[in-house]
Formats: sequence, C-alpha cells, structure tokens
Amino acid sequence: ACGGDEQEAGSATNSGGETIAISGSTSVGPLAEKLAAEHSEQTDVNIEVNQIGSSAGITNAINGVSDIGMSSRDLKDEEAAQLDQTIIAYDGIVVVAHPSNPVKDLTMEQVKQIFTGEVTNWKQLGGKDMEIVVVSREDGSGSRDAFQEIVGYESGQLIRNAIVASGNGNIKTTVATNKHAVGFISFEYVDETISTFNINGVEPIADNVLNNSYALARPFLFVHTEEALTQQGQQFIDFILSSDGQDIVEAAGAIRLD
Amino acid sequence: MRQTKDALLRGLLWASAAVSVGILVLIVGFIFYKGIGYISFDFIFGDYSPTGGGGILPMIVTTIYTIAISLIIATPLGILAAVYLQEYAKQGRLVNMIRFATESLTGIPSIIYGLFGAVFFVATLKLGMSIIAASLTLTIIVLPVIIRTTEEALKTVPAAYREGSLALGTTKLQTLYKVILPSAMPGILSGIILSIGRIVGESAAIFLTAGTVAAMPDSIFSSARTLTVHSYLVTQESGDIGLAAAVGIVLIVLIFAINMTATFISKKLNKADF
Amino acid sequence: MTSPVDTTKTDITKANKRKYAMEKVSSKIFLICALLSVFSLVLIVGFVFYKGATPFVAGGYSFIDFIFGSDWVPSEDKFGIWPMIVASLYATVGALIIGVPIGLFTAIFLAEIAPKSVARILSPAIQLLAGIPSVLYGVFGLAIIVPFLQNNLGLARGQSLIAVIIVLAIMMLPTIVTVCETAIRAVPKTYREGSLALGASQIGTIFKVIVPAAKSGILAAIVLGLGRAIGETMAVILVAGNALIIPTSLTDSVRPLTTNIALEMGYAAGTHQEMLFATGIVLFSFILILNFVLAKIAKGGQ
Amino acid sequence: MTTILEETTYAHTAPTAMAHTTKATKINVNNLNLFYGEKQALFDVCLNIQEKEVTALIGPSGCGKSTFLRTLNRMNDLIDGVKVSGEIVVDGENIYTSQDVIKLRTRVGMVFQKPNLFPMSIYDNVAYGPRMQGVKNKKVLDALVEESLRGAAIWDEVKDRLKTSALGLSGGQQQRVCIARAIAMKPDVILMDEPTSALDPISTLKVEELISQLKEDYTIVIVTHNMQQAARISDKTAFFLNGEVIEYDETDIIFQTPNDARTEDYITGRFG
Amino acid sequence: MTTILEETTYAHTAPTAMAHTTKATKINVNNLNLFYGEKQALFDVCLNIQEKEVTALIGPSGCGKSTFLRTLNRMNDLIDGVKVSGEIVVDGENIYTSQDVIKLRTRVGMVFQKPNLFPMSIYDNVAYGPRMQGVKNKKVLDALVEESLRGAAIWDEVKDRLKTSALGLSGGQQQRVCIARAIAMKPDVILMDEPTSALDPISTLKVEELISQLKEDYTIVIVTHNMQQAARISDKTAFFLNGEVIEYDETDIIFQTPNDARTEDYITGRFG
Ligand SMILES: Nc1ncnc2c1ncn2[C@@H]1O[C@H](COP(=O)(O)OP(=O)(O)OP(=O)(O)O)[C@@H](O)[C@H]1O
Ligand SMILES: Nc1ncnc2c1ncn2[C@@H]1O[C@H](COP(=O)(O)OP(=O)(O)OP(=O)(O)O)[C@@H](O)[C@H]1O
Ligand SMILES: [Mg+2]
Ligand SMILES: [Mg+2]
Ligand SMILES: O=P([O-])([O-])[O-]
Repeated sequence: ACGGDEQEAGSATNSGGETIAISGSTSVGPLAEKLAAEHSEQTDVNIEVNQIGSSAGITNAINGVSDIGMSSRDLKDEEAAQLDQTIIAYDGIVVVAHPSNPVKDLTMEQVKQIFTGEVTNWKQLGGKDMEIVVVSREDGSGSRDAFQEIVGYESGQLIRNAIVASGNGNIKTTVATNKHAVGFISFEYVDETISTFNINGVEPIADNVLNNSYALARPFLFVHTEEALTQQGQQFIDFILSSDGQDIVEAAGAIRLD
Repeated sequence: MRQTKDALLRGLLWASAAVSVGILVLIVGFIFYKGIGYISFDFIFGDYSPTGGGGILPMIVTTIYTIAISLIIATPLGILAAVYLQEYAKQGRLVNMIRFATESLTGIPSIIYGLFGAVFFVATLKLGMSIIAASLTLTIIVLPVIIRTTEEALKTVPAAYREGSLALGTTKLQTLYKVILPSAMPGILSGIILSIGRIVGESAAIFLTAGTVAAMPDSIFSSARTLTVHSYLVTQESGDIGLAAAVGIVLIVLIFAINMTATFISKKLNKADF
Repeated sequence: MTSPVDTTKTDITKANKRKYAMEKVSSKIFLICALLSVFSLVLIVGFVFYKGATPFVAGGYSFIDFIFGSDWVPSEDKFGIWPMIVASLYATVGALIIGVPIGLFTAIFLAEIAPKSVARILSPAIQLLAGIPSVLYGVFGLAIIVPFLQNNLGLARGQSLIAVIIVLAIMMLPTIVTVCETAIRAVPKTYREGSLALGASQIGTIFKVIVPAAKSGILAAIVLGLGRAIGETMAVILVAGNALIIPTSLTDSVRPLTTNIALEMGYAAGTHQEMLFATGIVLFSFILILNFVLAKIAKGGQ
Repeated sequence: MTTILEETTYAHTAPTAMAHTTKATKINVNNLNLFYGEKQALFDVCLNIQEKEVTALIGPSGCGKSTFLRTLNRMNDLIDGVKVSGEIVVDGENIYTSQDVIKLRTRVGMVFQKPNLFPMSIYDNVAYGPRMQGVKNKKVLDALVEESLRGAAIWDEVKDRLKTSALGLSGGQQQRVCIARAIAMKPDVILMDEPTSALDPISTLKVEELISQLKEDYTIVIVTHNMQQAARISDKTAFFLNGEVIEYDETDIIFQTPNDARTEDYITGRFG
Repeated sequence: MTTILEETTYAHTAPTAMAHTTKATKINVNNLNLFYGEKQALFDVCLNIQEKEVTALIGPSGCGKSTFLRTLNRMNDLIDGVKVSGEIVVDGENIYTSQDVIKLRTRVGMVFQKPNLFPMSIYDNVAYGPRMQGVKNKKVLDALVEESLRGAAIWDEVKDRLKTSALGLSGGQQQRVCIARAIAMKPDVILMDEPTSALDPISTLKVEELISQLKEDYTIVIVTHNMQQAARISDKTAFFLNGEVIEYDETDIIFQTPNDARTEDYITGRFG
C-alpha cells in the first residue's frame, strides 16, 4: 500500500497523468511557481514545483523523478547528452552593496579586481577608507558560474576570505547588514535594503540586458528527457514561451526572451 | 574557603540559568518582533499564492503530517529498540558499539540524510517526492535521539521494580509495560519532545525528499512544503526575514501546543496505572 | 483457601505457554526494531561511505591531499579540506566549552535549585527552544549576533568563528538542558539525603554526588546536543562566512565541514558531489572520535 | 572439609525428615554452587525443605542467605554473570532444567529485604500479580486485595487510602504491603528475606502469627537475623557461613544442642 | 525458650541507665508539631535529650519515630510541604531559627533506615563527609577511613576492596559502611534510624558495643523496633504512639514499671 504503484512511479502525486512534476533551481523556482499557477488556472493541469537546487533538479529529470528539471546553470556534458533543454527566460545579475556606500559605478575590470582580491579597500574605488568584504555565492551555483564567466575570473581566483552565502536572500541580508560588503544577486530580488552598481556606466535593468549593453545575465533552463515529457509538459513549455507566458516572466522581475 | 566556592558555584548556576532564559527571551522576542506584523487570519488560514500575499495553511498542514507520521513510526521503533538494547541484549561490546554508532550519527548533517532519502525512499522505493518519503527520512534522523533518551530513562528505573514484578510470576513483557515503561515515561517523553523539535526544525532533509510544492497536500503521497522549508526558502532566496520570523511564530505556537499535548497524554498514560 | 488465582492454576501451563510465546515473539519484535534501527543507520553510513569513497577508489584522487590540502575549488578539481577540519575542531570545542557548562548548570538550577513553580514554567519554555528551526537561529545570528560583533569588535565581517561558536552553543542548549534535567531528577532521593545529612552543602551535594550519579545521562545529553548543533547546518551557514581559510583567530571567517556539505550539495554533481560525501565521512569520523573522547573523559572523571 | 560438612548435614537431615513423617519434601537442593562472575557465593549447598513447614536461614551478614533464597525462585537469573550448578527440585521438577520460570515464580512467591513497591496505588500494587494472571473481575480483586492486606496486618492503616500512591507509606507500612502483594498470589512457597527487619514489634508479631498460620497451607523459607524470631516461628533452621551450610536441623536442636561449634558460637554470640 | 532469652538480655542492661543522672541537656525539644501538608504527624512533642547518653525511640510502625528523628537535623526540610512549629534547641541554639543547617548536620550525624551509600567506592563513601569539610591530606583520610570502618565493624570485610563500588556489598555490609560514613564526621550527636535492622546478630552486637563506646563522647538517638536492643543499649527511652510521646523516662522504668497503660501494652505485646 505504499505509493509506489507502478503506474505512478516517479511522479510524486496520486492524481495520475494530470500532474507535471518540476524540480530544480531555487532561482528559477519562484518564477516557475508563478507560471504554473497561471497555467493551472487556464488548463486545470496540476503542476508541482519543487525548489531544491539545480543539480538535484537535473538529477531528478534524468532519473525520472520529475518530468522537468529547472537549472540556472549550464548543463555538464554528460548531463547535456541525456537531456533536452529549453531557455525559458534570462536573468540579470546585479552587483550590490550597502545603501550607505557612496560608490555607485564600477567598471567590469574593477568588479574583477574586487572579487579576485586585487582591490581590497573602497578608497581605491573612490569610496571611504574601509576594507572591502566580498560576498560570493557557493561553488556550483548557476549565478556564480555565470557571474564569474562574464566578469572573467575563475573560482580559484576568488579572494580567499570572501564570505560565501547560499542563495540570493542570504547575500542580500549579508550585504544589507554590512557596510563593507559587496555581492551579486538576481534582478528579481533587488529592493531598497541594498544599493546597486552601474557596470561600465550601464544601469542594471531589463532593457539594457535585452539591448546587450548590460552584460551580466544568464539563461534560465527547463530540462527534460525526451521520453519523460508528456503532452501536458510540452503544453506548459509552449505556454511559457508564448507572449502571455513571457508577460509573467517580465512581471516576476526576470527578462523576457523576445 | 568552601563557602566561597559554594557561593561562586551557586552564582554560576544562577548566572547560567539567567543566560539560558535570556537567550530564550531574546530569540523568541526577536522572532515575534520581526514577524508579528505579518500575522493575520489570512496569513494563517489562507491558501498560498506564489504571487505574494497568500497564507501558509498548506505548510501548517504539511508540518503536522510530517510530525505525526514520523512520530508514529519512530516512537515505537525507537522505544522498542532501546528496550531491546537496554533490557534484552546482553550488555557488551556489540551493544556498546551500536550505542556509539547511533550517537555519532546524530551529528551527521541532515542534508546527507536528505540525499540518502532522495536516493532510497524517493527513487529506489519509488515513493516519489512526498510527505511519506520525508517522514521516513525524518524517522531515521530522530531514531538515535529517541533510542538514546529512552535508554537513559530505562536505566533510571530501579532494579527493585523489575525484581518485584518478576518475582510475582510476571513475564518480562508484562513487567515492561506495566512497571518499567510507566516509570521511565518522563524521560521518554522528553526524548519525544526533542524529536519533535528536530523534525520541525529540519529543512534540508525535507525539501530533498518532500520537495517544496506550496499547495495543500492531497495525501501523504503528495509533494509538499513544511513551515520550516518555507521559512528556509524565504530566507535563502528572497531574504525576507520578517516573513521567515512570522512562519517561526506559527511554528512556536504549534510546537507549544504539541508539547503540551504530549505532556498531557503521558500524564494520562501514567495515571492509568494509579 | 480457594482463590481466583487457584482456579487459573489448573490450566496454568497452557496460559503460560501463551505467555512464553508472547515473550518469544515480543523479544523478537524488540530485536527486529533494534535491527531495523541499526540497519537504517548502517544503510546511511554505507551510503555515505560508498559515495564518498568513490573518488579515491575509482577516481584516482589522493586521500592525503584531500585531508591535508588547503585548496577547495571544485570547479577546478581541487578538493582539500584541511581548513574545514581545523574550523570544525575549533567550532565544536568552542561550542562545547560554552554550551555544556551553561546547559548543565541550567539543568541543575531547574532540577535542584529553582522553586518548583519556576521550574514548571522554565523547563517547557526551554524545550520550546528545541523546536525552533535552525534557519531561524541562523537568521537570528545574522540579524543580531553578526552585526553585534561587527559593531562592538570593529570587525569588517561579523561572520566568524566566534559567531559560529555562539550559535552552536545556543542550539545545543535546549537538548542539553532537557536531557540533563531528566537525568538529574532521576537520581535517587536517598543520595541527596545521605549527603546532606553528612553536613555537605546543597552545592557540594550537587557537584559531588548528584552530578556524578547522573553522569551517563549527562553524557548522552552532551552527545545529543552536539549532534543537533552539528547536524543542523542551516544556522551555521549563515553566520560562518564560509571562507576557505585556516582560522588563526576567533574573528576569522570559517567554513566547518558541515557547512561545506550543506552549502554546495544543492549544486554539486559528479566528483564534486562525491567529495562532499567524502567530507561527510571525515565528519563522521570526527564525531566518532569526539564522542569517544567525551566517553573517556566521563569515565576518567569517576 | 566440605565432605565432612556434607556428611554431617546429611546425617542430620535424614533423621529429622523422618521425625515429621507425614511431611513430604517440597524443595530438594543438591550440591548447589553459585558464582557471581569469578566469585563463588554458595558452596555445595544441600538442603531438603519440607512441605508446610517454616524453614529459617540464619547466619552472619554476607554469608549467602539472600543469594540462596533467590536461587529458589531463580531471581538470580536476573543478575548478569551468575552461574549456578547443582540441582534444585521443587515438587519433583528440577527448576533449572524446566523452562517455566513464570510458573515457578507464581508458585514460589517472594518478599524482599528492602520494600520494593511499585510507583502505583496501594490497591494496584496488591492487585498487580493476580491481574497479570488474568484476574479481571473487580469484586474478586477487591476481595483478594482486602484479604491480602488483612493478612499482612496492614488493612486498617491503609483501607482509607487504597487508591493513593504506595510510596507515601512509612518503611514498615511499605514492607507489609509487599507481604500482602506476595500473599495475593496464593503461592505454594513463600520466600521471605528478612521480611520483618523494618517492622515494629506489633506488626512483627502479626506477621509472625500470619506466618504460623500460613504454614498450614504453604511452605515458607525465611531469612532472619533475629534469633528469637527463628526460634519462635521456624520448624527447621539452616545455619550459613561463608556460603556453606554448616548445620541444618530441627530448630530446637540447632538452638539447644547444636552439633557444630561454629553454630553454637554464632548463636551464643548473640547471647554473650 | 524465648522468654528466657529475653529476660537474660534484660537484666543485663537495666542498671546502666540509672548510673548516669548528672548529664546536661544536649537537645531540648518543646511543643514540636509537624505536618506533612494537611496531615499532622507529630503532636506537641516535648523531650530533653541528655548529653552523652543513648536515647531510644520506640513505638509501632508509622507512629512518627523517623519523622521526629529527622527534625533533629532538619532533614525534613527536604520534603515539600512539611511545616514545623515549636522549638528544638541544640546546645542552646534554636536550630529552626538559626540558618546554619550545614553546621547543624555536621554536628548531628545520621544513619538511615535503608542503607543509602553513594555510587562510589567504599573509600570515597567514607571519606565523603570529611572531604566536603575540606580534609584533603591523604594520610589523614586513610587513617580516618580505616578508623571509621573498624568502628563500624566492617573493616576486615572490606579492607581489600576499598576502591571497589560500595553498591556491590550486601545489605548488612552496606549499612555498616553507612555507619562508618557517619562516624567519620566525628559528630556530637548521632541519629540512627533502625541502624541494625538489616544486620546479623554478630554485626548488631558489634554495632551495639560501638554505640555504648561512642556514648562516652557522643550523644546518640536511636530508633529501634527491637525492644531488647532498646533495653540493652539505651539510657532513656521515649515511647511514641500516633505522633505523640506517650512516655519518656529512664529505660529501666519504661521497661519495668511503665506509667502509661499503652506503654505497657506495647512492651508486653512484644513479649506476650
Ligand atoms: N550482585 C552481586 N555481585 C557480586 N557479589 C555479590 C552480589 N550480591 C551479593 N554478592 C556477594 O555475595 C555474598 C553473599 O551475599 P548475600 O547478599 O547473599 O548475603 P546475605 O547473607 O544475604 O547478607 P545480609 O544478611 O547482609 O543480607 C556477599 O559477599 C556479597 O558481597
Ligand atoms: N513524605 C511523607 N508525606 C506524607 N506522609 C508521610 C511522609 N512520610 C511519612 N509520612 C506519614 O507520617 C507518619 C509517620 O511516619 P514515619 O516514617 O515517621 O513512621 P515511623 O514511626 O518511622 O514508622 P516505621 O517504623 O515504619 O519506620 C506515617 O503515617 C506516614 O505514613
Ligand atoms: Mg541478605
Ligand atoms: Mg521509620
Ligand atoms: O540558485 P542559483 O543556481 O540560481 O544560483
């Protein structure tokens, strides 16, 4: 009498084929939840969104626990070999500091110098004479991978005493409570508790990402195996890619594809 | 000299208690201060909405499910295992090793249990991401706590009770449930309360096995989100401390209610023998 | 002299047969429960060891480099956890030094000194602390302790070894207090009377007779408290800073073994993930050694 | 020395058993040795305990009286590392080869040296044994509890507080409830380990009277430090020393014309 | 036979009590009332306990002997809900108004009804009190432990296992170590609550001798159920009944020509 009835194996519900199980990145998760809520309302399909991390989501997609995995990082080669991927939105990454920090503009080179420890005092950047406290995401995070790739440094180069925080929220809280700090988070999570930097003079807003003047962005992915994707699953992806879907993406603070 | 030492130690006892209580007040105060503004009828009894403003009823229900299922499995299993180790097994190397390993497992980060649960219960046993998979994982997490505290409680039952009962021609089993377990009850209960704390406090082990679906669970085979996972996600991703604290308030009230019930039930159970 | 008992005696062997059968069955059930518990625990250990040993057995990685290496850059295939081992050691010992005395003393206070009415309120209140999720302890640490350290010690970053120690100590308190209190209350009254009648002070009685008599329970309390504090990583992640340096002072930011696992597990795949399990093996051994030392200390104290 | 001893004991017990010709042997102990781990506590004990008699065990502290008594209902089984050799035959059945310990213990009741009531009400303590044997009827239990408490000379003191915790009683009161608890089982044999050592003279007397009355139906083995008590109530007396039975005989003989110098020393030591 | 026995014992002790009449009052108890919650356990107790004498408390079980004894070193303070009124003056100081309970208890030692050794080695048990008073010197402690154990007639039995757990001893052995533990404190007054109820006659005799010897220096109050013991060793005897002192007088008067009919009933009940 356990839930492991052959039919339902893998999909985590008792309501049969009516459900789409999605799991993965915590960055993509909130957006996917909103999309799912809208889609469910329109079609009566039940969509479960589990925010458990990109890798866990990819693993679930590969072994069939979930119909669709969400990832905020690029697939490893062996993963890509087993999965199809769809970009559902872009996400901008913004460099943030304590609101009291007078520095508001950085060049991409300065960002790199900060994160690799070549510059360690805000004075060197035209700010107050105080130590810079670097806050980074953890190794393996999609945001961090994308950030490092675009800024142009490798994980090993990250300044040794950088604070490593897991998740956008933790970076935000850390930065918001420390006047020395600098970190990076997703566009979606920006609010008044932190201040943002213009990079190379360009403001971090969606339009600037779309016109390619703001470089710090990365894709949000849906991944799935060919056989696991049901008709309903395909419909959901189609809905996301439609202009209705992309409106929701935009409203959620992410960057639409078109 | 001795009196000074006594006075010093007595001072330390008072100071420690003051520190503990101070911490208690500080933390609970912090949580209430940050979160109370979010509390409303809709927040507690409303359905969740991903676009914000919704309630946390589904998480409350899921939390209660997880506690109930984990305890229903772990309590008898743990108590009986402890009974075996303490009352039946020949005390020696093997039992000591089991005890030792059990203790050491309490310190393994719960995320590892979570991954184990994800591989074993979710994938291998094909339970899927579900409340039941999470509860089974939690069962394993709290087993050592229950076993260890029960063993300690059994140790404190005077040997004279055992002898007195057995000399009346009762079986070990009768002695156990009529005399030994009732008088070990307070200790066992505190183990259970600690376990509830551990179950409720868990996040990593749960979101890897039950997922984070923020909808009212249809059954224990549904994927769902507990209160703690909710406050974890909120802290982790949106950094909304107030909301996390508001969830914390609900949890504190819930735990308080559960602890009171547990104490009440154990008193009743004890009374049954008077 | 006939009695109800006598009447049952006629078929007593029959009744007893049932009892012995019950006895057999029940002891088997207890055994099964014990085995099931042990089995599930063995399964976990096996799982962790299997996953964690793979890189060294099949992947050609050096275990020595893993333990003593000081670079941890998974994306560049560098896996050295020495800074984390050092951090874990400091953090755990520090938390024990602060948390155990406070917890034990609080338990003693509640069981022996506090008026009944006070204990009746405080004990459940402290048990309540055990139910607060570690995330919230983390948030508390991040919002209160970390800024406090920044402001009062003039640190650039409050995320530090000392913050970890404080948070761990706080998290183990409820378990230590609760289990110790139960153990102390279980000490027979006659010990207390015997000691007091010899003109020992209340305090002398507590520390010379009652605490030693409750030793086994106190040890269990420490082990369980420590387990809870180490096992629930979410709080520590938030206040440790997780920097990959070997700490040289209490104010350095650290990454204990546990947070390393919890921090990266969500995104790790392949060898990186296996190395996190290997970190788990090291952690398990670490706790094993720690418990062993604690047990030895407790024995030696007698 | 052991051999001589045994011969003496044998020589003695044989005729006495004859004297009471009608009484049958209830318990037959042969060459009983008992070890606590490495330490031997009983040495080649041989005793025939007669049915419906009171047998007293006397001897200095630590000589093994309690240990011996506890072999008779196999309470020593509970202690880790206890090894027993030799045989104890109760009603023709070797209790160490027979598997039915429960039956043995319902037939051979016990009252311990220290009162060991359960943390329950007085009533529940006394009703405990019968209930465990399946007696459920409230009337029957009520009657049984009253009868047993009366038998143990404690009824009047506790009849108004039967439902309160038994642990609130004084030492002497508790011990008498323990006796009631054993009596409630209506055993064949009652083992008593200094049952009156915590009792005042009046209760002691009542219990002694009770014992004399119980022996009409039951076989009683009692450990006592009180020589007068042994002399007053027992039919046979066994004198233990360092784990050996030095002398076992009719109580009169033991107290008036003991065979062994050590027995005399011990008994007269009392009077000296 | 029994009667002879007792008379012998009796004649033995009677004259001793007479001899000491010049002793000062050590403990003065006035109008002592004691309540366990609502239940009164002692009623207007008045007693003068003389220095360097043995005072015996006798009476049926539950009459309040232990309760009274425990008021003398304020052990009843430990029980919740105990209310005491009246006064107890030890060496001119009212012990219920003076705050120094510790000093009181070092001066007034106690041996309990049930042996209550700590879960430590025999040595540590005996050395416990002195250590708590700050005695650290190993030689001094060694000597004190040996002296106390000898005093309690247990030295020979335990001298080779001083460092092993005290809980492995038999009941009688444990009780004697308890006495040693109390003696080690060199108190002024020693309270004993049926200290020999778990002892065999030889040890009892040794302890009784010890008591007679201790009274050269110490004041001793002893609860006993054993009339002969009371007659043998005590100078004064108080007879308790239902929480009241019915009669208090020289021991030989109590035993030979009691004033109160109830005293006589009780004492003769024993012999009857
Ligand atoms: N559990 C035990 N482990 C080891 N030795 C024991 C144990 N119980 C008793 N002994 C030892 O066995 C011997 C006999 O003890 P036992 O209790 O039978 O004496 P006893 O004659 O009943 O003495 P008492 O009159 O003081 O009760 C003693 O030397 C005692 O120390
Ligand atoms: N802690 C307690 N709470 C309530 N009542 C008590 C308590 N201790 C003793 N009593 C009651 O007080 C009365 C006197 O008890 P106490 O123990 O002093 O008697 P005793 O004379 O020492 O008897 P014994 O000879 O059996 O030891 C008894 O009725 C007893 O039930
Ligand atoms: Mg004995
Ligand atoms: Mg008494
Ligand atoms: O959580 P992320 O994978 O988007 O960094």
